[in-house]
Amino acid sequence: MTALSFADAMQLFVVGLSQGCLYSLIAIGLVLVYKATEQVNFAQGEFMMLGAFVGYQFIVLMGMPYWLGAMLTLVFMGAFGYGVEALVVRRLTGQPVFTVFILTLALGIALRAVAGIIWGFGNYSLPAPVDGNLTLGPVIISWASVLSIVVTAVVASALYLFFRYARQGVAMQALSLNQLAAFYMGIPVKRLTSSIWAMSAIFGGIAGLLLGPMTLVSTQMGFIGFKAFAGAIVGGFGSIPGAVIGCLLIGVTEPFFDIMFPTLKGIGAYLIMFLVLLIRPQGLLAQIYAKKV
Amino acid sequence: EGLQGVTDDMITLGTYTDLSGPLAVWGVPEANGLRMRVDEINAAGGIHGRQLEIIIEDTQYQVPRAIQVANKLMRRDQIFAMVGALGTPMNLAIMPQQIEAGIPNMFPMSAEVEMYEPLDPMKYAFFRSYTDQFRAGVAYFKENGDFSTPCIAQLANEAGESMALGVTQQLAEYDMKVAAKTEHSATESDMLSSVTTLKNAGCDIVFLAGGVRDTILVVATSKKLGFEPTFVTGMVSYMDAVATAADGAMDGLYLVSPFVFANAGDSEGEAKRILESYSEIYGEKMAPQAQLGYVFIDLIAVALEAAGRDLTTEGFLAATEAITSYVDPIGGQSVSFGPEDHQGIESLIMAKVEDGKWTIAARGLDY
Amino acid sequence: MTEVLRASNVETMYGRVMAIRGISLTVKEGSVVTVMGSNGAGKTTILKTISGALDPFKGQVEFEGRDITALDPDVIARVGIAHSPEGREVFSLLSVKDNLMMGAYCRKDRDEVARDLEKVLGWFPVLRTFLEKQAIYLSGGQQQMLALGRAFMQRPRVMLLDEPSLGLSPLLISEIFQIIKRINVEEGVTMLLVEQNASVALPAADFGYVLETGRIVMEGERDVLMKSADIREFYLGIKAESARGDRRWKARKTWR
Amino acid sequence: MRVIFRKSYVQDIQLFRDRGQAFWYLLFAAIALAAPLFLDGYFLDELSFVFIYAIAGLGLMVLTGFSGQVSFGQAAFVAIGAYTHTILLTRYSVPWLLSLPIAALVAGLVGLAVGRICGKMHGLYLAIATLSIAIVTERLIGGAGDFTGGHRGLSVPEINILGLAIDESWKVYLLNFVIFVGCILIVRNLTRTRSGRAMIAIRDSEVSARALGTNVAFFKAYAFFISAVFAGLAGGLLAHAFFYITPETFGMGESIRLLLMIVVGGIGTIHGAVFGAFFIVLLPTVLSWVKIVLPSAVATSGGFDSLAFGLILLGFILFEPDGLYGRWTKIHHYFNVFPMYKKRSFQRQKTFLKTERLR
Amino acid sequence: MNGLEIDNVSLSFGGLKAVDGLSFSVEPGSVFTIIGPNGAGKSTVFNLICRIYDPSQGDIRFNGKSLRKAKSHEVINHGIARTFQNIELFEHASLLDNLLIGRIRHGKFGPLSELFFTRSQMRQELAHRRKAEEIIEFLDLEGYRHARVADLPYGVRKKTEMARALVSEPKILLLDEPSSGLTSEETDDTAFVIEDIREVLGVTVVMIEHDMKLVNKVSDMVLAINEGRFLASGSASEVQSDPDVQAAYLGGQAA
Ligand SMILES: Nc1ncnc2c1ncn2[C@@H]1O[C@H](COP(=O)(O)OP(=O)(O)OP(=O)(O)O)[C@@H](O)[C@H]1O
Ligand SMILES: Nc1ncnc2c1ncn2[C@@H]1O[C@H](COP(=O)(O)OP(=O)(O)OP(=O)(O)O)[C@@H](O)[C@H]1O
Ligand SMILES: CC(C)C[C@H](N)C(=O)O
Ligand SMILES: [Mg+2]
Ligand SMILES: [Mg+2]
Repeated sequence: MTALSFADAMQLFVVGLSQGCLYSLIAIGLVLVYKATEQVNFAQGEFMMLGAFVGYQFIVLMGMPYWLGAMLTLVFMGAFGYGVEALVVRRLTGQPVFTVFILTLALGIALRAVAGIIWGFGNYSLPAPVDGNLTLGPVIISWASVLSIVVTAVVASALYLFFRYARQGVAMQALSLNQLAAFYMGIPVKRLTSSIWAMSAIFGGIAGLLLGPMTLVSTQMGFIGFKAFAGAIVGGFGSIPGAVIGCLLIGVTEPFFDIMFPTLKGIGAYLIMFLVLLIRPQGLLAQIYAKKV
Repeated sequence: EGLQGVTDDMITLGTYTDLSGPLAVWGVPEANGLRMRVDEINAAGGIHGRQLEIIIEDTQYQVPRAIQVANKLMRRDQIFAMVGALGTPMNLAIMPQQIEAGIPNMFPMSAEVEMYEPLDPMKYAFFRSYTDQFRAGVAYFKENGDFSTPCIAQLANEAGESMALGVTQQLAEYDMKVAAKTEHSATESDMLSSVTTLKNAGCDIVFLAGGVRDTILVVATSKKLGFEPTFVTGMVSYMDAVATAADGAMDGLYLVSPFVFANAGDSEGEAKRILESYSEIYGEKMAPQAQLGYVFIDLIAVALEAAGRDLTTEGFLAATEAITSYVDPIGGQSVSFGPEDHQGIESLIMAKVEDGKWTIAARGLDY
Repeated sequence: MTEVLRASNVETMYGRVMAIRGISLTVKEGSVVTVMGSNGAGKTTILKTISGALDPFKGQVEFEGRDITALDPDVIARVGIAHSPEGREVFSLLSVKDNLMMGAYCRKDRDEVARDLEKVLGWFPVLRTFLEKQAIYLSGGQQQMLALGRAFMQRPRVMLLDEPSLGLSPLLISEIFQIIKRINVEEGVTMLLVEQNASVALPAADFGYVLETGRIVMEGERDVLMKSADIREFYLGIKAESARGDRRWKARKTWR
Repeated sequence: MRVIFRKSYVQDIQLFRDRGQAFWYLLFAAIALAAPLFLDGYFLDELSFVFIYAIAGLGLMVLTGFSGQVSFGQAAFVAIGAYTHTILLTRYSVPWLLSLPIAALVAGLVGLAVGRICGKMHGLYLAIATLSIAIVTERLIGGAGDFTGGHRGLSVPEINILGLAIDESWKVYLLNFVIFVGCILIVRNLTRTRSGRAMIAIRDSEVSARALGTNVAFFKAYAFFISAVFAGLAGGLLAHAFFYITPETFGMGESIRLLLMIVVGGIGTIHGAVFGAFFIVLLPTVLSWVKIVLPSAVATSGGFDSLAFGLILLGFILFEPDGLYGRWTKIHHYFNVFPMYKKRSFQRQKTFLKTERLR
Repeated sequence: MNGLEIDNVSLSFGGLKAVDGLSFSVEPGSVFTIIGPNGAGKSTVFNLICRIYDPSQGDIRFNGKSLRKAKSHEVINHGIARTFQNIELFEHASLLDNLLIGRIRHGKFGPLSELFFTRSQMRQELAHRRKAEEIIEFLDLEGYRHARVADLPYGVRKKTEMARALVSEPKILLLDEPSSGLTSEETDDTAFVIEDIREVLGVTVVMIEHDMKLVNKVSDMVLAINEGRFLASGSASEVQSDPDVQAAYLGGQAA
């Protein structure tokens, strides 16, 4: 291995950052649902895939202007997320966690198949929201990547504030802690839960629209969701800042790991996660607390 | 007590392929091609008064599922022969018992050398091996233009490994070594680190021993960084989606393949008819994988035709072995078998992306 | 006085187990009603059925003449029934303050909410010192105060209190019942109270029911109940020492 | 309805609840042993798969169902078993009867190490950590070159026990069945002894488990060990059923399939693992029958199988979260009390979610 | 010295001193009661004894042996069993299984004899079962033997916890509010039970309790604490007549 030049290192860092941001967007979707319901949506990667395909439908197949198509995609995703909660997930409230794991895994399998049946199992290209590259000295980064960094920053801070200060945000946490008590308080639990799934699907959609142009749209693209999982876990599952920190950590270290072990690309994220968990079994910003007895 | 899969008016064939997994890009068009030729033959009255039937099962590119569906095809559906079964690991797992059960393995959708070696009366392969393909690719560039710093970007699976093996073997002929090698998994979404490794190694030719998506990503990422070595990929990427990907970034990508991807626009006669009628039936362009499926059945039909009405497995296999001057009606490659040679296409081609389309840069590659 | 709450002939099942069997009770506006009964009698089940956490298999629950049977618990809460559940059920990882504010989730009158918050903190000064502490780390009794305060923050028409005195110190128990009485009198909140500790609950109540294995076996005005020998012995713990002596020996309840 | 009068404590501990139950189980066993007489090779092979998957499922049940540790990486242990067994057989000519237990033990020891390392992780953290172990294992086996056959894999020799070739479906079937029954007995024994109870204790409340003297870390690791031994055993048998193994064979998909299996079967019960194995293995077969009656456009569309699989799973979990075994007990109850059956006995009460973030 | 000794123990959570230089000792064979207002640190003392928390200072000894080095799962091997204020049962298991889990400290880890269920294993299981049945009878839990614990009413769950602690055959039993959630009749029963625990089973009892009637009936020694510090100790009546205790805890009306 030849030594890495500073320019290359910067390039890797910047791209790692934007990659980390994409992981974060998916992870935020996961964490949102978890924060509000303690359910884990293993189909979040597939939500992202669906978002990319719906965008492909509107923008490429139906030829809509990009931003109109993108907006419609997000509207669709919102409705989809809402519907999935209201019609499917809700029926399992109160069941043990892995039952819900399995439900969403099954949902993911079904979604992949549905997308394949509708759009085909190939690889399709989706236009990027913005074209061109930004050149900062030796570092080249596409405007699309810059956009994904900006979007992630905005989304993450908005959500952080929402959960911290908004009445609904606190209520969502309350209902994840004790749903029955939340009901007793008159909190519209069902509507809030569905809304949170809608929000999470929308973020999945955003991630799909951003990732689609970079990797091609295909039924398999959802598997990247597992890396987002790794990121969210590293940060401490359930914390929005944690998810972002974890995903950035993974996004940024991964390329350097790959450079060091060029024949092991693809497992760096998991090794990094494993290492972090060895040291901090609950992730960086722990979301698991000791029970008082 | 008749022959398995053959009745007075029906011959049952089977295949397992990937209809919804990572290689569904191959499996779905293949299945269509297989079906199209079967329907054509049946519409034309079948073969010696027998209709053809093909049962297609989905493996999702998972070995355990493949084993199960193959078991079903062989034992429940009682197929006469397996045609175009997709996937190296699946074929490797299933072939032994399939052959033991007396079911020929015809033209698997895998270019692994084990598909025809060691020689076995029951197995016939269409493609030359991945290893040979890449050896020929290396030889081609050694002869036309030369290179000094060869590198490999390999997909972490068995096909990738075989392709990479071809590269190292052929390089050894020239006393050369691979300058850098990266290996990635199939679900990667970013190849920057691999590309940086290759770039830092100063590669002037990169052999992409891999699949579809990773090929696109490596080439596109390199373009963006202004790293432009010669890229050579394998037959797995031979499809439109690769040529048109990333707004022209694929232009200049080379590909070694045993088969030719024909376009309706450039074809004439029978080939044109097939390509157009496929588009009519399936509402999309006939992908090369569909062309392969079509040709597989066509070959089977030739053999069945030659084997006569009194069909036996031996007769069928002997008739296949006797095929020597078959010309692929779509791509035009010639296919021949012989007692010592159960592998169909000898000659390899070098394809190249130009203006977002696959063109043929050279024919008759070898090493 | 009019009836605010009426349950008629309610039966509730847990899977194959029928926990309450045809219960009817009425709660008059502005009164304090208590339900007594031994372990597993079904008291908690009644409250949960009223507040919608359990669906009755049969029967009807009405609030001010409106049928609220089997509505979602949040709808019932917004109608004006607050439930302070058994086992406290605080929002463990939220701060004490957020817990209290969740009680006021559906209220729009910010000023009133602030005033009520002050009131609650006045009743339970400990809560004020722990305002930013996560509820899980309160002691058992402190959590109980929090649960009560939170229910009050809803400003309900009717409060369903499931064992409000559980785990509280004697000092606080007497205070709690004073507070309950005060809320009842000053704020006009009707109370349906389930309590093991009948010796404090019954005197604070206007009317009482006695529940045994899912059935109501006795009901009456406070004064009537206070005089009943069985109630005195089994719930108020007032008895001639000699009747039980110091060995285990169980008297027979006459209503069985 | 049959009422059981318990006359001695032994009744609660012994293998079968009563004579009737013993009769039924033994009858099933007898039918299963006689199956080669009336089933063709296809079904025997399918049933072999059922037994092998059930063995792996039993292991996962011990880990996830009993000790409450969710593992998304069980296929890694299956892979380790399969590879160890194959390599021992082909490269070191170890006799089959020795090689299989060694393979199981090797998998078990790796499991023990994993359990030890992951002892502090819970729920989702553990799930994703084990998932990553599976991903890494797959890659490492693939990258280990000639020793493991790399990504190209290894071919697996026929079973040969002390010179006796197990070369036909019915022989393989019987062998798998016998091992399967052995495994069930072992897990059953685990459930009725101290270690099994310790695992259940850990699952439900670690604080109490500790207060009662359970060494939580030890029993967590022990659960991993047992479950990996079963996975390794299943791996060894599976290698023969696959004839050829590649690292991809034991990828993430396999791990998830195993997990799906025990949940569909009914989490936390031995029956669940077995029922789940039947479900997962036989579903494709059933689907292919269904396809015969469907319009060919639907049946032949790519993705039909996955869609059907996904939807059936979805439906299952939605309508019977207790799994097949849960449904079975209900049907059983229905017939037991038949004339007196009341619909309300199965009325599902509302359930509510409560945080599991407190440990 | 025999019995349980708490020696100048302190613990704080953040800035809050939950236990502050507390000392007391429990005579073997007695019933020792801790009272104090809510949040006084009573449960925390139990948690310290059971090694859930590590004291910042001081020592805890049982029968002369320091517990400070013990892991939390080893405490019971000294013969110390407890119940929890908020009930920590194994919710998805039956009552009987809960009790059998309580027997975990009796029996060694023998993987082979367990997995093959040898005869000696069978004998062991039967012994556990007999002990469990003894306690079930002792606490009148016969009717619930096979019920899933999650489905039991509060009071029965409370008793189940006590039973689970008792089957482990402890030398000393820590009860955190045993009578909470019980009717006065049931509280009376609890008093008898506690007496029996001491007399029949010979177990020392340390309990936290708010019901003064129960305290009066069974305690040999009462300790009152407030804000983690010693307030008063002595016989039940002595402590109750202490003005500090009255002000902080009883509110002037000794029950
Ligand atoms: N989830 C459940 N599943 C099955 N049975 C239950 C469930 N919850 C309660 N029960 C049963 O219903 C009956 C009534 O229980 P409930 O909790 O209403 O009693 P309670 O009067 O509140 O008792 P306590 O004073 O102990 O709280 C009991 O016999 C109990 O066993
Ligand atoms: N893990 C913890 N983290 C922070 N504070 C704690 C923790 N455990 C207890 N506390 C605090 O320590 C004090 C003592 O709590 P403890 O539970 O010992 O009270 P208690 O005497 O048992 O009261 P109660 O009778 O209400 O149960 C309380 O103020 C409580 O808020
Ligand atoms: C042609 C391709 C679909 C073959 C596949 N990569 C395999 O050999 O497994
Ligand atoms: Mg109750
Ligand atoms: Mg306490």
